[in-house]
Amino acid sequence: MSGFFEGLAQDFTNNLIVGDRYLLILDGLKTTLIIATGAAIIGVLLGTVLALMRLSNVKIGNKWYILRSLSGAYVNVVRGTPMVVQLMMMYYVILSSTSLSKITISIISFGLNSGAYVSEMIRGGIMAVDKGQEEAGRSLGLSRGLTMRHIILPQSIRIAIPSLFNEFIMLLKETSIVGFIGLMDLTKASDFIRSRTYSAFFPLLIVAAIYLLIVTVLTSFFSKLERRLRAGANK
Amino acid sequence: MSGFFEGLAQDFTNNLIVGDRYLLILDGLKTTLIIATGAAIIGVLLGTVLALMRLSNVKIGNKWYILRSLSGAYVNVVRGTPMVVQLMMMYYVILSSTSLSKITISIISFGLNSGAYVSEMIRGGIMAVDKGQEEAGRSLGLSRGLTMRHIILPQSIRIAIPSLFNEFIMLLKETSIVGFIGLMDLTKASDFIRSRTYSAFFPLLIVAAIYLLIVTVLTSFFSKLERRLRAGANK
Amino acid sequence: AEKLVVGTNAEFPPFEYIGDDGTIQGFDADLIAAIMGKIGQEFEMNNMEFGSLVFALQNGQLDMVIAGMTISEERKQYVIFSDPYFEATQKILVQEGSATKAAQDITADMTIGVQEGTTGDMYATDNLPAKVERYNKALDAVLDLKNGRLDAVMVDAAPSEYLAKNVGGVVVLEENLSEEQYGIAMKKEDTQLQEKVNVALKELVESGEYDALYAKYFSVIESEAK
Amino acid sequence: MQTNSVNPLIQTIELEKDFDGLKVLRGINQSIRKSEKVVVIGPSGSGKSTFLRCLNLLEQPTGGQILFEGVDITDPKTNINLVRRKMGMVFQQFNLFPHMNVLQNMMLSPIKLKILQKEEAEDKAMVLLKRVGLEEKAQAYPKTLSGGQQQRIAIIRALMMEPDVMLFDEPTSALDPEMVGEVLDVMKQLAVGGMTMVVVTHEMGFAREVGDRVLFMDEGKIVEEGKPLEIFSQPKEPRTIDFLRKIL
Amino acid sequence: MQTNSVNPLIQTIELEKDFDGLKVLRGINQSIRKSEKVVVIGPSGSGKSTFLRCLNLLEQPTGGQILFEGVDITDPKTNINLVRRKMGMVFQQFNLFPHMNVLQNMMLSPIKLKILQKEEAEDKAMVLLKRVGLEEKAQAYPKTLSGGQQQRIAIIRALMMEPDVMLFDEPTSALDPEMVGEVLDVMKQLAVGGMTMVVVTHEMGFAREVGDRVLFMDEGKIVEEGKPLEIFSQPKEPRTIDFLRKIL
Ligand SMILES: Nc1ncnc2c1ncn2[C@@H]1O[C@H](COP(=O)(O)OP(=O)(O)OP(=O)(O)O)[C@@H](O)[C@H]1O
Ligand SMILES: Nc1ncnc2c1ncn2[C@@H]1O[C@H](COP(=O)(O)OP(=O)(O)OP(=O)(O)O)[C@@H](O)[C@H]1O
Ligand SMILES: [Mg+2]
Ligand SMILES: [Mg+2]
Repeated sequence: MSGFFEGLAQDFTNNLIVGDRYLLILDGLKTTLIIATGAAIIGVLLGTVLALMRLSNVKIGNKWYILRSLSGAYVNVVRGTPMVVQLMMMYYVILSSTSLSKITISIISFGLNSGAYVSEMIRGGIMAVDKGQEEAGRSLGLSRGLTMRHIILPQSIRIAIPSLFNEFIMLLKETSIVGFIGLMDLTKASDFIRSRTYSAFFPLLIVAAIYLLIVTVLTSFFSKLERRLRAGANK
Repeated sequence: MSGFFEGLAQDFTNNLIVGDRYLLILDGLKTTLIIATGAAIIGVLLGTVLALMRLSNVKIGNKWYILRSLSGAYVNVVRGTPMVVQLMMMYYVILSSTSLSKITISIISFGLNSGAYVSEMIRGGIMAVDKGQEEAGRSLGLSRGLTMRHIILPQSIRIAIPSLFNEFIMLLKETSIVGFIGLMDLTKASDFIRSRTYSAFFPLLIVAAIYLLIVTVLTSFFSKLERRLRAGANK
Repeated sequence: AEKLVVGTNAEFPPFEYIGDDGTIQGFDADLIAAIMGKIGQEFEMNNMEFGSLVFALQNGQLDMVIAGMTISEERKQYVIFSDPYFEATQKILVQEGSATKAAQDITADMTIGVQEGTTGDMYATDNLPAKVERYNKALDAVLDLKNGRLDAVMVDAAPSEYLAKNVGGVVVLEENLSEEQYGIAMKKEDTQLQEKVNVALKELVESGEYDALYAKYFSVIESEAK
Repeated sequence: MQTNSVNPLIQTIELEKDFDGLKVLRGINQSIRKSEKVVVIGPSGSGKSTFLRCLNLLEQPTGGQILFEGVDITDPKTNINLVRRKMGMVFQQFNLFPHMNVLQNMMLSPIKLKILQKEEAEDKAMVLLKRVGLEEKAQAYPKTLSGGQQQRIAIIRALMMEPDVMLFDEPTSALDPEMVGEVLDVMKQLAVGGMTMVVVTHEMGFAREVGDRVLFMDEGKIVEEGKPLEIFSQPKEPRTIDFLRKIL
Repeated sequence: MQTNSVNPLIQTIELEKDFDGLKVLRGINQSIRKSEKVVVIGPSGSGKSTFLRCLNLLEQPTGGQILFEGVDITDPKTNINLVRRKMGMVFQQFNLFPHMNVLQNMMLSPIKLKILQKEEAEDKAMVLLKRVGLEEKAQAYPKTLSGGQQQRIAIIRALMMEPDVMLFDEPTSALDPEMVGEVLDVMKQLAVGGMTMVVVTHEMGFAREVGDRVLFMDEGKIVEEGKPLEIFSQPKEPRTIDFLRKIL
């Protein structure tokens, strides 16, 4: 038993302390958080635009048909291909002749990906708002645009918030594939330590624990926030 | 213009025809499909068990508390860590001393991962069934178990089916990271072709198109199936 | 007897790479096949990241590793090696026309690419001032060099020549940065296997089969490099 | 305030129900005789549904006792599934099983509980369907039926178990006005047949015509009770007077 | 069948509405005078709501014309937003905006359409709130109000726009019975004030007391119309007789 703990202490020293390897883990964590946050911001902005493009139709006729189908096609292509493939496409083909850093390219790739998913969430939120709300707005003489802005959108974003929070958590985990383009994020840091210390268990365990911790903290933080928002909505 | 098309034809020949490289793509595709399908089967079985464990409480008291919290902990750990980390943990640590093939290990890893997500879908389905259904069943004298089996579960699976279909599509895309353990799936096949032909665009394009095709076909097939099921439910 | 599992990282041409038929080919692959033939041992190959090979050997996932792996004191703490089968050195690649002509021209504001866990990685990390970026395969580093994302790449001599020739736009600097020897790695306790491998290696060299292999994979490069 | 009666089928003694500190029932003492028709009225939130749901233990009481045919059913040792068979319940929202057709809805419980063979159950279901004029809907799915038809099916689904008492929780308030009549007709038919009934309803006509006794509930208590005519024409309690003024 | 009238405020001419081939309105010819109170009754699915919703173009008619103050509002060139301001609508489900408090609900439209300044709007809202006895709810959010309170707010929210006609679609049928009275009281008050009203309702008492004219709809047509007393005591059409027998 004490041998086990000694072994663990030994592992801890070898894998984290020697050569200041814990710094690598911290650096990797920073990279992971930067990519996820940057991508989430792009995702929400792009997603909102895509959702409005997608709904920019219904009664106006064919004029908006192009916007609508562009948005639809974008969402289908992004959701129809794996993130790894999109990332490599960005890195090796589309942005290969730019001088953008790997982090920037990752933020862009994940942001463009996330936007497609976010647009579906916001669209879902808009459609989940009771039909009667729009009718009430319109029958007070408000235009389509004013009704959307003041009545539908505020309610739909509140509806979409739980999925948006969840999307951020998914994003955080999904960034773990940036190692494919040689970027040193949290996951890749464990890879690196493994290549030096020739042990896999401890680095993986540490990294998994860090992800788990972040996700758990975020989940409980988000659910508190959600509860507060909901309470606010009903005053 | 004609130069562009000639270039494309040239690319096509170089990347796919020379050395029968399209066979690599087909092999990779097969691997991808086998992993996704195997994992989906494990996922649904495990997910149902986890969901029932998670709900095996409510009124029976503390007796089932262990099952409940085991299931909860499992779901949280799996959903709190990236799939890549889970896959490496399985391959390099947990199953490293077995003689299981990489494909088998991938199926197991993705199945265990998917089970956690599926359990939340089935649990959601169960909770989405109107409370009145259980009350009606119980007030006819049926036991908890009979009510669950004949009244709640059939309805909740029908409710969960769209998300289950979606989970399969997610799974299919997510298997694209098995290259991390050196398994040659569809995505990795494009990587190999790149190592041979030193061009990234064409192999990535082909592979992305194949994913997109499969996802599109599956989506439309699933939505047809769903419509038929829904029609059946309302006869 | 049971099949042995031989690990490699098929991203290191011409020592090992995935052939058009999806199997692992290259100098190492042919060499290990010849050795196994001599000792009458069945085997299969397992392809994984270079950085994980030594670890997987220790772990029991692999029985041997042949991957253009340099015999180093550090690795010897964990595994044993066969007699050396190849003389190697580290080389620096740069873009054609680059001002960098030798290792001493590399400065702290440069970025150098390496393949993770290789001796090039160790050397660059320990001896060069530049920021090190680690790739799963040398090819990706060379492609990034070509695209201007890196200032230099450090890889073993034979693969650098091979990649420079195939990728284009990059050149290998003259300077040899180390003297290294490749060996076949085995588990610490497998000294009997080590013995057999060494005997087989010696036979292959003496019979001229080794030279034939060498010629098959390196004559072209040698002649062009000269 | 308690009704004296011979042979109570159901008796509640100081029945109480808290929802996390919210006192919804505050000591209900009632005896319901065999064949009696009791109508419960009262403002929204007064605890009418909760009272009814306690009777067949869809809600677990937090105080007091419920005797059914002399047995204390709040005792943890009672087999509540057996008790519930003898108490049919009809809900405001019908609660038919949407994935089963009408016959399957009716036959599920008797067959799964091994009370009837499949053929017996089917024969019995057809007899009941004929009685409410819905025999041609035997194979129909709930979604295809009007609210009034669904509620009639829900009633005879409960009758399949041959209950000793039927509990109704606002059975007509989810219905379009034109369909109220057809459901009340079935309930009257049942009343004439001698069924013991406890009915929460706002249908004052029904209460007057069929009820033996009306209970007026407010804030978790039975505030006033009596024959329908007494309650409706000469209510005594100010709260009853106020409620009836609003509703009539 | 058409009412002859001077000065019709609203006139429909052969008004038709199809939903993908389902003929819901089959040619409605009606004139509604200023200050007239018209009550629409009829079985479920007969097209009452659709008729009402066509009047303010929440549904686009598929045939015929609607003249409002002499202008054909089915003409694509009419600014429908301007027309809707003059037609207040009250829904069965209240449809208050849940993310705004009562004052914000009432002030949104007048302010965003730049009809009133913020202060004017607030003053006007407070006057209306006082009139329906809800001034202390000005800061409350809809979820905290009873159904009856919500519906009263919905009515005065529409009044903020000073409409020329008010359309009511079963305004009391989502309410608990005790709350029906308070909403009907507000509507009567409005009627006394001379508002033109078109009301779909099952409240026959209200129809009798307030209605100038009752329209009985069935299968997309006005089958019978007349003074409330005529229709309720001497209906002529078999379908009317049948419907009233069920509902009364
Ligand atoms: N499951 C529950 N959890 C918490 N509170 C509840 C629950 N069920 C009912 N209540 C509360 O108990 C009180 C009484 O509810 P109940 O449904 O018995 O009233 P009711 O008289 O049937 O009213 P209604 O006429 O609206 O049906 C209400 O305040 C209600 O909010
Ligand atoms: N948006 C719609 N799309 C298709 N059909 C519709 C739509 N709205 C109404 N209908 C159909 O039109 C018919 C008339 O509906 P409407 O709501 O006008 O009836 P109603 O008289 O108001 O009934 P109720 O008393 O139930 O409110 C019904 O058969 C209904 O199913
Ligand atoms: Mg109730
Ligand atoms: Mg209607």
